[in-house]
Amino acid sequence: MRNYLEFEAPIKELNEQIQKLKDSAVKTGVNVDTAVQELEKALLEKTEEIYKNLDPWQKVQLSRHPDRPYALEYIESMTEGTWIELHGDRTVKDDKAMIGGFGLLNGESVMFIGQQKGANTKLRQYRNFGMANPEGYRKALRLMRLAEKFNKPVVTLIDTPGAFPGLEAEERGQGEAIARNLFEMMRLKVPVICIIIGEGASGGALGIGIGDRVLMMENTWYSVISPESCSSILWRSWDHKITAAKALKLTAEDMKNNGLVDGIIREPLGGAHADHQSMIEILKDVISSTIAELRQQSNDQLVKNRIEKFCAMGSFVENS
Amino acid sequence: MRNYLEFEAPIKELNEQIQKLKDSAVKTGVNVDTAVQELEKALLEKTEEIYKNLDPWQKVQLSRHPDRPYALEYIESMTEGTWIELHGDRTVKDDKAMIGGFGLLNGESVMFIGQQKGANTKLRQYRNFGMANPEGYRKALRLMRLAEKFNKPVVTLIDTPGAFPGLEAEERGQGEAIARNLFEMMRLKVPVICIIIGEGASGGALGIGIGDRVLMMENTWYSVISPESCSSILWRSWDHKITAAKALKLTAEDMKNNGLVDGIIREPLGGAHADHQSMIEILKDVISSTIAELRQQSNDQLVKNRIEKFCAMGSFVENS
Amino acid sequence: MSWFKRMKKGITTQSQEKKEIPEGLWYQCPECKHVMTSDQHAENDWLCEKCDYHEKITSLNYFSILFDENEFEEVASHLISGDPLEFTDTKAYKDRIKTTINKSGLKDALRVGFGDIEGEKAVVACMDFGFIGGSMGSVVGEKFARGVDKALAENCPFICISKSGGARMMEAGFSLMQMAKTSAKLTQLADAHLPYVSILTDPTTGGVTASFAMLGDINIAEPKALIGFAGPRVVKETIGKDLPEGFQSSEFVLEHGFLDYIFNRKELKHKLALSLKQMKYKA
Amino acid sequence: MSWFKRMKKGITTQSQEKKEIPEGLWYQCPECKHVMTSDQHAENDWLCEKCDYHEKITSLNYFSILFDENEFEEVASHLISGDPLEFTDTKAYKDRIKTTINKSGLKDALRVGFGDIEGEKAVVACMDFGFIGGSMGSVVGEKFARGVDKALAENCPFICISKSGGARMMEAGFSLMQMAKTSAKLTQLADAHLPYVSILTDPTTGGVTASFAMLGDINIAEPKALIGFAGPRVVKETIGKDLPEGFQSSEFVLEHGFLDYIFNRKELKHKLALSLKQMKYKA
Ligand SMILES: [Zn+2]
Ligand SMILES: [Zn+2]
Repeated sequence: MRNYLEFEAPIKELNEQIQKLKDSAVKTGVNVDTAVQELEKALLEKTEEIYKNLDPWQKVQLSRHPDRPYALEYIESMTEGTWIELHGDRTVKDDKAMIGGFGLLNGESVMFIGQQKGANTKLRQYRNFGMANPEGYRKALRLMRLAEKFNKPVVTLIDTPGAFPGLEAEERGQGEAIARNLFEMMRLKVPVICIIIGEGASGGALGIGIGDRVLMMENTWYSVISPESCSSILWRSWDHKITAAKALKLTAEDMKNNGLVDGIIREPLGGAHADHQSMIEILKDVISSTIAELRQQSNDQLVKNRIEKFCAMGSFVENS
Repeated sequence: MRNYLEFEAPIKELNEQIQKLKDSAVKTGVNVDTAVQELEKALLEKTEEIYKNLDPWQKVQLSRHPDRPYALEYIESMTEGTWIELHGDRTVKDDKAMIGGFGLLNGESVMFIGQQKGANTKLRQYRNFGMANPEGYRKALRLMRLAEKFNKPVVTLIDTPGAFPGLEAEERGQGEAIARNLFEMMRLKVPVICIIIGEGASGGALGIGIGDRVLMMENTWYSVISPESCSSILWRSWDHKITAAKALKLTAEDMKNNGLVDGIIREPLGGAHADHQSMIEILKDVISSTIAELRQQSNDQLVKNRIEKFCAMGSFVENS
Repeated sequence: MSWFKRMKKGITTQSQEKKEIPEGLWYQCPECKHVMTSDQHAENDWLCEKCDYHEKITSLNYFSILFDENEFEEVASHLISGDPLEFTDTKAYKDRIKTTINKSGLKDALRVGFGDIEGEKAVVACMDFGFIGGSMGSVVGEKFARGVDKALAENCPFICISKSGGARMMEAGFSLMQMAKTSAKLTQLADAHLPYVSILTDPTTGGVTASFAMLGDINIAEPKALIGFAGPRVVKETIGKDLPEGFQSSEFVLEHGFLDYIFNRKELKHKLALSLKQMKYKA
Repeated sequence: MSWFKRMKKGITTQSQEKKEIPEGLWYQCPECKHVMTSDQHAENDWLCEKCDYHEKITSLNYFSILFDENEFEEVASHLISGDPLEFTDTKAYKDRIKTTINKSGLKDALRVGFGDIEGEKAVVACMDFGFIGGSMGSVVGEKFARGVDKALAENCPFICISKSGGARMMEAGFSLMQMAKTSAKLTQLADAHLPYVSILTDPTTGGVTASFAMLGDINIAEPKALIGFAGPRVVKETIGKDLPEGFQSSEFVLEHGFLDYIFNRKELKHKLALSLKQMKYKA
């Protein structure tokens, strides 16, 4: 069963009409090909119309679409059965919200790390809704260092509503864990590619988000706070999330225009959730070509450029 | 109140006689100087006699003498008020059984790390009897790396009945924590001096025991197991601890003869516990001169030699 | 030092609890209710003379405590916030900045000074909670960066005194990336073997905790400061029950391994100077 | 492979539970009591065909599973224990060694092989529990060291399969220092960017856990193996109450962050080969 967001209602309707026609054709034997073709054309046009004009809040909703592919699906599909998940932070725990391990991408070994959301109620609990604890960030760092030892590129897939704000997370130093990652990823001597595949919420996202290339998929968001929380804090009410989504300039396009991410990865028409296979192939191509591009530089040069890139971020006035 | 071990009974007796004489002199006004002098001479001779002929089990007992100086006392005295204790493993806890921090030794900054036993019942509990948990070893490693960053020598003072064998210690990876320290201390690019100041029990001691110079104070022991545990395992009874102490070749002399430690630090007559001030001065001199000696080599050379030294340890037969 | 004393008074009188007391003359401790004159309070490094309560103070107060003779050169003092996102919530960010600058006399939430601490050069960056809750926007990040550059140029230690509610939401993505930027600058400092001491004061939360505040070669804190990533209200909502006594206090954070030591403000200067001396790199 | 099959039978029949069964022909699973022929058991990589129980096996068994065509060159096979301390407990160590060598057919508690795993060169060190409880003395340390040297010379990965009760008490200080020695060798391997995989099997405790067994670039384990530093009896005495279900099992250790994955022995060779491929350094 496909899930539809509110603004996808016209798409849902057309899809259902097409299905009904096909079902009736099976029952009655009547040829419905022409009708179906017309409806499919309408569907395409409608989809294009809707997806060309998405507002920021709609993109936020798409980033959380229940049918959207999660990190594990991308990794497993792209590496065609060669991914081996590695576990544990070597200190206290294995965090299920953060996954990682080597896999072969077109025969080349790559360290994949990502936040993982669950595909159903039970798995969502198991994955803590993609909200990592400190041990998740520490596992990620351990695996990045492992990749560095063997000179393998690191690819992180970011998809989190935030670092987990729990009691034990605070006890075990959520702040320190994220901070440490920022510091250490900055000087990781291998190519690092970070991709927002869904939600990129604040420090929880940035904690695996320091890379030579930081890319956002078309229908994702990345900011310092979610529109809902922003609304609740600045407007003191949950009702201004749409306004907040707009004000935060959190879409891929905005973030790219502000020089805060390096590129945008296009999604198939109708969004990643509507066509997993195409999305996976697009992602795979982007990662492969980006690694090849980054490998043109020495690892030392990568680190130097990475540091300089992040040091240049900011907008202020030199008031003389 | 001074504490006396069983074999120190003659010393106790003489000390008490001297005290009694002095007390009576105060009361009666009678001059007792000559008698006191004679008794003090006897005390000296008796002490020499006892301390020249200590057997391994007696040395084990001395290493645990309740009046023996502990790590903190050495560090604070040697650094004359310039020691700042640093806390925490940056992951989960601050371990009170393991202390560490920079202090100035004759004006030069040194990272001191050590297991700390408590001086009374309450403190013994607080210090967990000098038995560190994994976070203790991780704190030690963090501090060693801090010292490395600023090119400061590391001095560890070892005094532990073992790494703590508790449930949480196992959960948080006691084995991993010690193993990591062995590995990382091996390639720490600063001079590292490790000194057994009391008990050197097994992996718990070795976990801060990888150094360019590993030294044992005269009345300490260092081995893979305590004589008591060895007795209980190999003889299946606690009664053979004296035999076990002998069999284990755990004294400073034996360990030096077997090439497993680099040197012995002499103690004042009657043992470190009988004269803290002298012991502290001896230790300070040894550390100062050893640092000066190690500084003659480059840090890279130190690491190379350190690795080679430990790689050469072992005794086996090449059976052709 | 008199000018700074005046500054202090201005701040201590903002507390609501002493409205009945003649403005600027008296300080009442919010902890034990002890009353002393504002001058006494300032002389005592803004500690309650009875219970040692550490009053929140400003960057200039800290500089007066730390720098020898209170002499320092201010670094990048001319930077002020832009409005890159043309952000408006209940008020335009541009106006909010203008108003805050006028009201607080501050340019932004971080001030950077360069001077001597017990005769040794040091750069001290210090946050001001009075500027939009010590929130981190582009100016905070850039001043931090220039502070690190100054330390690199002068081959001296860098110290940052944190006091922050977290991100500057009105700078959204820019604010977030200041976490990355400040951490990036600290890698340059580390490569130069220069010590970085992070001083955490009440409160230090959010993005600051998840970046430079936790990255000190040593992290040290004032007593009873609130230190955490998520704020206590959020954590309480998450776990659905009351927080344990002392949760996220300096003492709690020390116990959990993230602080090197807690200092009394009166011993800060000397202890910091000693720590810096201990970490001075010698090839 | 027939010679090794005979070896296996020799081992499986040591279990006391199947005395009524004709010697060497049958294997009864200690977990589910299922009975199969020893040949079937060996063909099944010594797993129970019903419940997958992983029977303890020898170094030669592991080599037969891992090395292509079971071909390997043994490294430092000639080393045997000395008696540096002239140690005697209820029996002289010298005699204990002699008897154990004769009874077990093993030279010491570690065997090192060099061969191909799925076509790629590798050195595999593997412990034998049958030799004084897989205890670590000077020979174990030295063979481990020479195995690492072989890997360095061949520029290939190093794998160690641990199965140990801990220290060789009769070598006291020498035994302890093997923890340091093996760790020292692993720093050399790391400097050469050669992968080290630690495989933990039932049981892995004591000094081995506190040195090389926990130092893998990846640590992997068989299911339900006992893995810990202190033995469960000691921990139980320390805490004065019963241990939680599954304490110190592979699954427990994975949950607590110290294992990368748990493998079924039947998938070991392929998964290990893939992991090694993934970690092959390329300048
Ligand atoms: Zn007060
Ligand atoms: Zn079975």
